[in-house]
Amino acid sequence: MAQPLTRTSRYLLAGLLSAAVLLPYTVSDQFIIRLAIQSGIFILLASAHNILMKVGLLSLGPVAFYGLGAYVSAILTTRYDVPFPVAFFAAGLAATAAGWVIGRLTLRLRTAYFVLVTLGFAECFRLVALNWIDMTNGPMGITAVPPPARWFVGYIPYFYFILLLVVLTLFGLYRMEHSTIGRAMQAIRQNELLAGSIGISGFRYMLLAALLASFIMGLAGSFYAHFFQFLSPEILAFDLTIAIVVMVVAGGRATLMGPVLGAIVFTVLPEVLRVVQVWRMAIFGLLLMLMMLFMPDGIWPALQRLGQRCFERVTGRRTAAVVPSSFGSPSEGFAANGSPPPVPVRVEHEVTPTDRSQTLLTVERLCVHFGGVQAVHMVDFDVKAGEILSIIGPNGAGKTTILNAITRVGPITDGKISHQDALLNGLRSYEVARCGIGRTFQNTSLFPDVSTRQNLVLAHNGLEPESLLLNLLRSDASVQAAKDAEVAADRILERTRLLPYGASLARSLPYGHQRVLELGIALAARPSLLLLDEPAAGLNPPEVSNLMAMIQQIRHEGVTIVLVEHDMKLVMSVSDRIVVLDHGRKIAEGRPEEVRTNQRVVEAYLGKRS
Amino acid sequence: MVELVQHLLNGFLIGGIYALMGIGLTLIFGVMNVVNFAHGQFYMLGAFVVYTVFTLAGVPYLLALVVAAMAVGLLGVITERLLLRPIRDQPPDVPMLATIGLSIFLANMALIIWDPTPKDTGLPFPLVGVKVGPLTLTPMRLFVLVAAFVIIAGSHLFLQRSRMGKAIRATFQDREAAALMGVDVDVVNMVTFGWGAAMAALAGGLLAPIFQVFPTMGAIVTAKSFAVVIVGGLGSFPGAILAGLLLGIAESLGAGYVSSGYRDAIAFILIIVVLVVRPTGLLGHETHKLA
Amino acid sequence: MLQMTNVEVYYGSVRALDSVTLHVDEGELVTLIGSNGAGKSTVLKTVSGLTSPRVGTIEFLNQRIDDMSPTEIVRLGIVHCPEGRRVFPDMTVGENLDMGAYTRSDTDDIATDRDRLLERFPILHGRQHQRAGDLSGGQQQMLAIARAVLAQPRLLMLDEPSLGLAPILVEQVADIIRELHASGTTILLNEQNAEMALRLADRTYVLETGRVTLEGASEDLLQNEHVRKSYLGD
Amino acid sequence: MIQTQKLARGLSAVVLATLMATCTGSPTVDRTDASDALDGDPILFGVIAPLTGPVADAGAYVVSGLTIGVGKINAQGGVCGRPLEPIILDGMNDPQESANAAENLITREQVPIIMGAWGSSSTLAVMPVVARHGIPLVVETSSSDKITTPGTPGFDWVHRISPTSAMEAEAMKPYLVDELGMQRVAILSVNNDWGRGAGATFRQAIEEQGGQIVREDYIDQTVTDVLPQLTQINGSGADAIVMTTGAAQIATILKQYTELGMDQLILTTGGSNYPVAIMQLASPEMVNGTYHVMFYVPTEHALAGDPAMSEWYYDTYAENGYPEVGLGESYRGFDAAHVIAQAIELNDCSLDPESLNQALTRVEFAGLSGLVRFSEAHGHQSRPNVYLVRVDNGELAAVAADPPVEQP
Repeated sequence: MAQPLTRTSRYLLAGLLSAAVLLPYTVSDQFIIRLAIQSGIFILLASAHNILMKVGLLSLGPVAFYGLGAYVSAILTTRYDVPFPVAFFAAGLAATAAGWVIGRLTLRLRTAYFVLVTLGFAECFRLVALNWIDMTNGPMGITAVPPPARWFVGYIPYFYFILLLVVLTLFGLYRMEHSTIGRAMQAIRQNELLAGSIGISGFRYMLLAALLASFIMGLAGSFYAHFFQFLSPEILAFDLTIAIVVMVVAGGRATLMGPVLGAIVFTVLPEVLRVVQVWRMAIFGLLLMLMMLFMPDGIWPALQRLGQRCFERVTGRRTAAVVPSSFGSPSEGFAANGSPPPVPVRVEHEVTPTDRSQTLLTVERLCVHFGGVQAVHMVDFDVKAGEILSIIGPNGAGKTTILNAITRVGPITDGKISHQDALLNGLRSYEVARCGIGRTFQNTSLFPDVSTRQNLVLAHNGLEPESLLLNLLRSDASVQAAKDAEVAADRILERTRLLPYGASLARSLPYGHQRVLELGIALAARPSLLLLDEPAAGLNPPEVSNLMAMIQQIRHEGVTIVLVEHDMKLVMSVSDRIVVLDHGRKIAEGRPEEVRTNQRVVEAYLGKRS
Repeated sequence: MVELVQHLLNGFLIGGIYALMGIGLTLIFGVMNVVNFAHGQFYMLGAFVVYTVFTLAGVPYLLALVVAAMAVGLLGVITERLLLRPIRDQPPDVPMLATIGLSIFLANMALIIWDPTPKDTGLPFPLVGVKVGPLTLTPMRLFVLVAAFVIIAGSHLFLQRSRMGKAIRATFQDREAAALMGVDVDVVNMVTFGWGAAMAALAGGLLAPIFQVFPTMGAIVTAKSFAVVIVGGLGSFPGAILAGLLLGIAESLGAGYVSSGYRDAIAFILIIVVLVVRPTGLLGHETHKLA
Repeated sequence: MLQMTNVEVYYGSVRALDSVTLHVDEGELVTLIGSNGAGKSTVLKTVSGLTSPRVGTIEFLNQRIDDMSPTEIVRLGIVHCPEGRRVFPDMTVGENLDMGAYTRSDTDDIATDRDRLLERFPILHGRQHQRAGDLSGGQQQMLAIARAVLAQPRLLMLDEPSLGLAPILVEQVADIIRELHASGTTILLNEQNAEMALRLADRTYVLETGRVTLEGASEDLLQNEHVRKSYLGD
Repeated sequence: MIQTQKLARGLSAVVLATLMATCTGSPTVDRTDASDALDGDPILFGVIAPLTGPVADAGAYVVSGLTIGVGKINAQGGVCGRPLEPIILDGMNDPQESANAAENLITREQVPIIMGAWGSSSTLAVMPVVARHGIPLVVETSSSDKITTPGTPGFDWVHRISPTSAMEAEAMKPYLVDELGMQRVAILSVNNDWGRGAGATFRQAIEEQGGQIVREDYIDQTVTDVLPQLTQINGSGADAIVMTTGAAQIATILKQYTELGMDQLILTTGGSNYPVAIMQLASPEMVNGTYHVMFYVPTEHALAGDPAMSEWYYDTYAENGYPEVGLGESYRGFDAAHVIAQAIELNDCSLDPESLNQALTRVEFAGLSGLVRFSEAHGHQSRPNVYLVRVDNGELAAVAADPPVEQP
């Protein structure tokens, strides 16, 4: 991930940059320069739009910010005689402000709802531009938008201006990608829920992404207005949104170079297609369909694969494979033949082991209702520092619902949950995680498309302070944070015995290893209280006893554990206390031997044979 | 007052068509998880088929509607098979962009096949208004409304009662489990996409005599259908009907009393307001529900 | 009845099954045990056509099925009750059962079978019009099994029916499986709870890393040192 | 899978190849065949028109008139003995597309003069480009007054044949209130520069004559349901409706006007709405008794700038198989082709853009839409004929003309 550029790509980059700088002197054709300028505008737009893709959001509203920037800049310069540099930044800021407002309203939505609400905003912006005649001059448009400066004659000054903007933007985005922020964004895209549980706020990073994207789009809009010198509501047309989205997706979403390539291809392609006259748009549509069919991840990744294959063929070397050589055996990493060695898991955490009598977490009169269903009703219990508390009960008794309520992933209808002295009710899941409460999920939850090692890096990274500026400037602190995360990841890999799988994609790990990795992710976020949701589900006896050892080891390091589990062997042997739920109500609480013989527990849950 | 009632009536008439469009789209989204941007182009093609078959070839109007539904439905089936099935497992933006490509392709092919000149289909029913008290109703519009609701009710029955309908709903909820029950998921997808496309075509065919037929008529319809689907709640049939009527009436009142220029904003403002207040739409469910 | 010969299955470049050969005879209850990731579910998915083998053959009633679609395989009478319950949450219990009978056309018999089935699964009785998603986990598992049974399987494949269930429900599920077997249904059971599986089954295959490492009568395997150590936790 | 990868590789190769092709070679564009009878290299000129998109029909009509015009010029010996040849690029009536088309025409095709770009926004976006390169632009359709307002970038290079909305309203001013009796008027127009411009100028003209505007509605070009607006207009006590939009939308409005059983006087403006087209799109009865402002009446040859040419044009148009509905828009291309031809001849056959721009100010051409001439005094603006046409029983009759018919 954070590897420095290879020598080849450095040369390639330097070559591309000098070719771009020299373009006006090597090409006499003004039309190509003009297309290059337009490509530049679209590179800005596509790269900005791509920031949202990096956090897993597909927006259909990029033109709103582009158009707003263009209008702000055009109105300020033509109507109020504001000098261009001021108008330029005002355009960026206005778009950012709009991004903030719209982001706050929409970023809680997901999937198609988000896609279409952003489309709605863009259309509303267009209709305002069209109908607010007094301000925007409506469909008649704003004519005679001045050039940025008197000496902006011909295309060359515009070309260098946009080139500068593009280089700065790409450099900034590159720096961001390889920073704490970039890693957090990657975590969110891969698994937003899990990201929240290790202290990464999906909402805040999405908002950050929206602000950055709208700022860049606003600047691009301003540039457009002063380059075209005429502005009309067509700048807000849906067609343009499509063009931008096509550039990002067809270029290669969430890659740095994909949108750049996409922007160039899709600026040039419609011009090339002029050859076919009225067939132009029909063929464009057809090409778009074909591209989705045959290069669904984009041109850039396809080219990369091609390049890699050529490289291999020429040099005869194989690049390092990221997939494990075999499907993985369950005994690898764990002890073979059922004799698990002591598991040397060690966690470093800031909380010193505390006195057992101290109460860490209190749940009072907790109620969670879904519609008319009382999933959890008036449940009270507390967790003492350093203990292992198990919650058991039949399916649907409300165990996971309680974990979700504590970690604020799910709702609380009534009642109070407090951690030490802080009330958790009003917090968001990432804030709970930052209180030192970690968790695992019932269904395996990892960052599936990055390496095992990277999973742990992302998890360790979650708690780092985020400062955009520090990251972009690559301050000592941010460099140190990156190093720390790498070191911590390696340590956990070693301790969970996942070291041989460090480079494997998380999704390709055998199931048992995935469950261990989940635990590793939770540990990497350095919790003082760890909530485990059915960690033994689907593990075989040797694996379970291994898990048992791990849990005890973790507790010895001073981490308090709440365990939701069906495996009675595990529960009975590790728990200090057990809470039993049935139909959302607590029916028993006590030491394992008390619970085991409790009549109600036997009837509702354990059955006579156990 | 009279105007208000007339606006409500007008809104109801156009709302029926919005509902019909929305249901086709919501069905496709629900089962296949595809945001179909070519929905308006299926509507456009339905209108063009009616123009070709009814106006040019002189086939009776009702038959022409059936032909339109079948032809466009078949196109939907082919689209699913050739375009959407190969990319079914890709992230959702891939099929979305593929349907955007399809919409551009279809609109521009219509431009080439039927030329850009707007077409008039002629009237199968009188368009001259019948005065009902101070209100005006036309037989043609009444027919459109009745037909829209017959088609909606028919689709609902089909989904609830028929074997295929149940298979569609099962696939919607759990594709793999449905396959293990013996449901041919590929067939379900083809039927669903074809059915949704046919409903859009019927809407186009129904409105063709009232309006004009031209290649770019679909774009705005796609947007309106999205509004209906989102406001009603993704995958919700009753939601789509409610939202369709709501949108029709809101637009009529808005265009009448507020501003014509902002009329098209009403659909989007409705989307924004509903989603900010109720993020799953009016009748939407946490888990999408097709009922 | 079912014969798998030298089957190899790959996910991408990863080999999930390595030369697996196994068979199920008419009326038998055969179980697969092994760790997660050993390939148990893959065996069932390959038989039901959800994944296809790269190498090897699968025959059912002397007919090649390894190149058939899931639909065709269901029609031959192989019904796969997948892992994790997988009822249709927004359909009623009754409609879920209808889906079980999807491939059947004998309307009258379906109705009688359904009534009989509801007697056998009292937990579902009177819940016909309830939304399946509102059932508890145990009820859902029963519904999933009932749904599969209504398809009149010649071979019923159950994938991890006890997974994630409370101990008391695990017993109930085991009882149901025992009854089904007693009434003559051929069952291929994939069970991670090895103890329960070995108690129920006539024969057992042990899968490790995609290979069959042991096979034999269940009572023999119950005595096997390796099985006891690795899967029974002794 | 392997198949897919192969195809993907193939597709990327195609994309790359086309990219390379643009960067090295010049794109071939459609060139209507110049008359074979003429020798010598053709004289190229650029045309920007909407060939796709929502107004593709209008673009097609303008191009059909242009094609007839160029054919006629070439049949009569061409320009300076050389055939005239248009290079037509699609502007989609989109500002950015049109500006790109202009850049393409100027720098790659090296055209000395351009006609276009239909809509005012597109024309206004093209103007900075022609100004940058110093290429004259002949505007055949756009109506925004900004195009011929000094100070607009590119003003010096623009020569407009079509009238502004203000000129149109001014010409109709004496008739609206006094002759047609429009006292309480509703405006229902398309929400673009054209509709807005006409709305504003007609409002002014009507109010100056003592009439009253009771309602003003601007609807999107794609709007098909106007019942709400018509219901309001009906309730507002309006006695007349002034409409500025395309023939298709007017036909739609007329249908719904009929549905509601309305009886207001209808006047359409803009000069593009050939009543026969509206009749075809609605029905002849619906168009009965309506009024239309036109700049060329295809059936009233005597009123045209050159009656004989009008007659010839009408016949030729039908012979070429162009749709009749396009007659109302097509004449613009015909006149523009002749203006360009004449300007080149007046420039002593030189294709130097600078002097060609000067030569344009000396053009005097009796075209279909009247006498075309651009003088500095008129602000680069020609002054075409304006007619008020009434439709009765499917027949068009000019009830007023401005200026009164004059012979060249």
